[in-house]
Amino acid sequence: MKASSLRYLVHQGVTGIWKNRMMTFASFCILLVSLLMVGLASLTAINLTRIISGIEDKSEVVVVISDNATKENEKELEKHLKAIPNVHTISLYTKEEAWEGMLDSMTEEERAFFKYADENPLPDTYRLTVKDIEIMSDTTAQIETLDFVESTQSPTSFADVLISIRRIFSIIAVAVVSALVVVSLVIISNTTRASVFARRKEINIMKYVGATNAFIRIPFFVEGMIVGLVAAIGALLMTKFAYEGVYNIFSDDSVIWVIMGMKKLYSFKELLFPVSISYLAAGAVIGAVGTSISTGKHLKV
Amino acid sequence: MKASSLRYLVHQGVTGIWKNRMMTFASFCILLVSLLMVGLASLTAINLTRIISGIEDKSEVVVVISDNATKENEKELEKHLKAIPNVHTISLYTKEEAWEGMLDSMTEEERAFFKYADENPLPDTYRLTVKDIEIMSDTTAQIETLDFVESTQSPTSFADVLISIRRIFSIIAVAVVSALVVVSLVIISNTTRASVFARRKEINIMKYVGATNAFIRIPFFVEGMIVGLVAAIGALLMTKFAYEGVYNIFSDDSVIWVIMGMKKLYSFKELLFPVSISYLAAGAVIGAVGTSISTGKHLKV
Amino acid sequence: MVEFQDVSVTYNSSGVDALNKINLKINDGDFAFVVGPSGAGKSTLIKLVLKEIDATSGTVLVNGFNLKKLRRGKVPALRRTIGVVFQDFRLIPTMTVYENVAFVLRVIDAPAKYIRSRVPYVISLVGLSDKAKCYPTELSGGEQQRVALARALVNDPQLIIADEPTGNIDPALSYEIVELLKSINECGTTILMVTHEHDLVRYFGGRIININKGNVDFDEVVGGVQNES
Amino acid sequence: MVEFQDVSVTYNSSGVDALNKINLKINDGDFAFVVGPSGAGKSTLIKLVLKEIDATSGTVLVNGFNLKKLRRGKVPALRRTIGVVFQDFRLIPTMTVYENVAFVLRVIDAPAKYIRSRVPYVISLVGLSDKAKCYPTELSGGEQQRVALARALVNDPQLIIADEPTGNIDPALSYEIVELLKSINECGTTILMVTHEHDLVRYFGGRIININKGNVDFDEVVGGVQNES
Ligand SMILES: Nc1ncnc2c1ncn2[C@@H]1O[C@H](COP(=O)(O)OP(=O)(O)OP(=O)(O)O)[C@@H](O)[C@H]1O
Ligand SMILES: Nc1ncnc2c1ncn2[C@@H]1O[C@H](COP(=O)(O)OP(=O)(O)OP(=O)(O)O)[C@@H](O)[C@H]1O
Ligand SMILES: [Mg+2]
Ligand SMILES: [Mg+2]
Repeated sequence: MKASSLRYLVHQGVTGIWKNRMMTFASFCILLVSLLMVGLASLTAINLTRIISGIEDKSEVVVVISDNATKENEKELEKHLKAIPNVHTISLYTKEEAWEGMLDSMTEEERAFFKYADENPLPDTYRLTVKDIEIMSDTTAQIETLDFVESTQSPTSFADVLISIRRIFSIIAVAVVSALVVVSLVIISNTTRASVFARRKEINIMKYVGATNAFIRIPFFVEGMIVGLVAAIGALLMTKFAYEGVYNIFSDDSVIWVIMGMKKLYSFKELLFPVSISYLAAGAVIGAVGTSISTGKHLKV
Repeated sequence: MKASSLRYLVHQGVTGIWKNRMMTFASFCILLVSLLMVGLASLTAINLTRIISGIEDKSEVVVVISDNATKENEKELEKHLKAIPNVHTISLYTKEEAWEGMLDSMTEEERAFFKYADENPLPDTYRLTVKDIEIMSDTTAQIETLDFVESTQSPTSFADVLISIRRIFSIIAVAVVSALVVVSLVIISNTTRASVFARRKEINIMKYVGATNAFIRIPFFVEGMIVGLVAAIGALLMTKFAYEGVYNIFSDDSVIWVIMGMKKLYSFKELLFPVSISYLAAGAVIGAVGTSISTGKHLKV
Repeated sequence: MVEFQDVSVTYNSSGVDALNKINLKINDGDFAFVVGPSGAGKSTLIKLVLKEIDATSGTVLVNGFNLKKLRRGKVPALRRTIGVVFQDFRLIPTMTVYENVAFVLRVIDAPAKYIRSRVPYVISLVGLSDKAKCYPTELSGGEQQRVALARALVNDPQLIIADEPTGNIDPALSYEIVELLKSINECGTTILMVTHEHDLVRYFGGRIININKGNVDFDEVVGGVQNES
Repeated sequence: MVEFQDVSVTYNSSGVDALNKINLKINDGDFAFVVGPSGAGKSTLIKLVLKEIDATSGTVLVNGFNLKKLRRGKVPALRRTIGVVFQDFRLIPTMTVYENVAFVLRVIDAPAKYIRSRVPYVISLVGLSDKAKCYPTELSGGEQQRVALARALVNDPQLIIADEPTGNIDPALSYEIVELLKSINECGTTILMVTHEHDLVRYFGGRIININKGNVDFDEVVGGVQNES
């Protein structure tokens, strides 16, 4: 195919956008909405994962060390603990630190009592964080078989909650995202099919004067791709707007973050590159493929 | 208009659904998706409101009563507290009850100490719930001016969190729902306009043989209404399915509910009637009006 | 009755002056042939009568309606008094031949019983009884033209306008079609027929209006060969 | 060269036998008129040549292609050797006259320079130079028909098929159009023209193929009035 012909076909595609502005606008809207919704759902999912892993990092197993353990025994125990695959971090919390912490967390009245306590009854402990919260109970069982371990305290109920939350979130996210993807495809293919249907006479006539299928498809392809790219840019701007809005709300209310013990959300800047690439690629591919696939039916003349 | 003519026009509308099945299917998909998404967003919002109001009910203000208050003074104080408009419920929590509760919440080691305490150092308290959590700080300020009030402890930070959560949720819900409504309208009007565009010749010819606008519009109207109703039924079934799926997940993990202190979600049965009515009405109206409005442009011949 | 008083039409999009101060009166019961070269303004004349377009200047009177003053809502009433055969047929592709004809009657709210007897009769008049259930795309060009004619006849209008009703029809059938129009004319219907077939005009004679470059060149009653023999 | 060997066509949807065991051979350089009553099967014959439909039985050979064996991908190659004027014009409503004609050349990947000189020339041949920028809806019926003719001529095909190319054109212009086709024929292009206008056929003479109810009734070369004078 000559360069001039290709230039002509691309030009046809570009002018087609205006000629079929009504249909084009519909495709544009649908693509924009789909990209926006799938994008926002994905961003939410990404951030939820980060938040949950933040909570995971904070959930500690307390290993109570026997009263009769010497410093050497404790060092020995630490080595054994470190050898357990699921153990992530490990830190010693002496009975003195524990005592301070306990006093700090008490009300004035309660504290009044402990002033008179003559001996610190609290034990030395190791505080562990785990890599995978879901197998925490196996890990604690393993720890309890070690020497000089008096007992372990793990936040089992809190872990259960976290696991449940993550399960629910992932089910909902997967359901929402996959529903949206399917729905977008149905709608886009319908709209482009409608657009092609409106131009079926034109396609028909082209076939009669000996046009090849490629000749007929290229303008549709170009048109679809441009619409897809523009929709992607629109969706990107709207995503930025929506995301930063939510981001600012959460940043302002720092109390929540402290209480929920979550890491901060990703900033939009951190996500800009992958999000832009995904949007533009998805927009162009869906637009171009969607449009040109639906021409197929009318090419059989 | 004769009954036979009306019957003919309705019949035209019904057969139009099959004749324009491609376009009809597109309208159907869009209506279904829109109804589904707006519906699910609304249901989520309704349930969030219920959950938040559940949490609100549980957030108590503790009014610490002076040591020197007699039983009569306490009764007096109770009357004054009840007179404050924002106070919802009020209950006395004696120092003995407080002591029991405190022991219960302690670890084994901590409890060991208190066994030897000879006197209960805790005060009597009133526990209040408020009607509107947002003006809680005003209410506590007012309470502190009353006689025999030693101090108040309100979960200010927790209240702040709740208020923030509610604010964020309502902003997101309003944004999501209104975006979806706008988007659905744009898409539906585009699709129906496309459908009418594909039939503009037919409409044109009808005008030439002296058809009135009503004559041309009725079949479109009927067609749109039927499509809208069918889409509403589809959306209803899918909503039921999705809603009950989520409902069951939450019901199973009762731990979460206990910890979060939330009321249960509405069951789908409770919501069935209003949801059905809204879906069917919205489907029929959007379908019928959307379709027949977009015929207008082509009637000017 | 159709009357044109100093009517001009200029198409804005192309700037073409399709008609220049035309004066023409067609009385009730007339049968007139409109002839003239391609692009002379014949179809434009017909578009005016149907109020598809409005005159740039001048007055058009059709069956008692003054088209300049006619409100939008009254246009259907005007069109119900006119039957038209369009140059490009304008059949509805999604309807069968029967439905294409019948729906003109449905538009005017005719009784179902009348429709069931009238439509097959008109279709038989144009010789298409065995194609009544076909769709327009399944017909030959001439057959489509005859469906368009049946549609124009079916509601017994005061005025029938036919733009090239014999353009795709073989000569023998053309004569039959004009005979049919003549017999309808004899029952009092005014007929205006645009044609390029000089043979037909020569044979039947009658009032001949020749339009050329937007002007009426010639407008006289001419005796036909038919009547001489 | 077009050759039909025992070709029959039955339309499934209506059950009509449009052609019955037709045998016909049109040699390169021929000029043939195809005549016959409405619904005889003339347009069906043309649809066969374009491979718009396939013969129910029999063999169709066109410009060296055996249409029965022709693969889908080769159909554009066949069609590029044929120029067609359709009975219903089939212009693309979203393109101007110029574009409607030019895109046939773009389809065959002609150089832009050639397109810029060839298209205006062909449009001037059919007398529409001043309408080149109009859209089909802005043209009269006859003008549309001439655009269709220009489109058929533009890529200098081996074979031109014209279904009623003068159906909406006034007699004077009709003669000019046939003269034009004749002169193209003299340069070696085969021409197959369907018409109902017996005057034209009588005047020009040449090979006349009469089709009636799906059969070839008459196929002879007849001297024209033109040549006698
Ligand atoms: N919609 C339009 N917009 C612009 N110009 C138009 C339009 N319709 C017709 N014309 C121009 O007006 C002139 C008269 O057109 P009209 O259709 O009345 O011719 P006609 O006498 O019917 O010709 P024919 O016999 O070829 O059908 C022509 O030059 C045509 O190009
Ligand atoms: N697509 C189709 N489906 C079914 N029947 C068809 C189809 N096309 C044509 N026919 C029928 O086949 C017969 C021949 O049609 P064809 O179009 O070949 O006639 P024609 O000779 O071109 O007539 P005309 O001069 O009126 O154009 C007619 O009876 C017609 O009704
Ligand atoms: Mg005309
Ligand atoms: Mg034909």
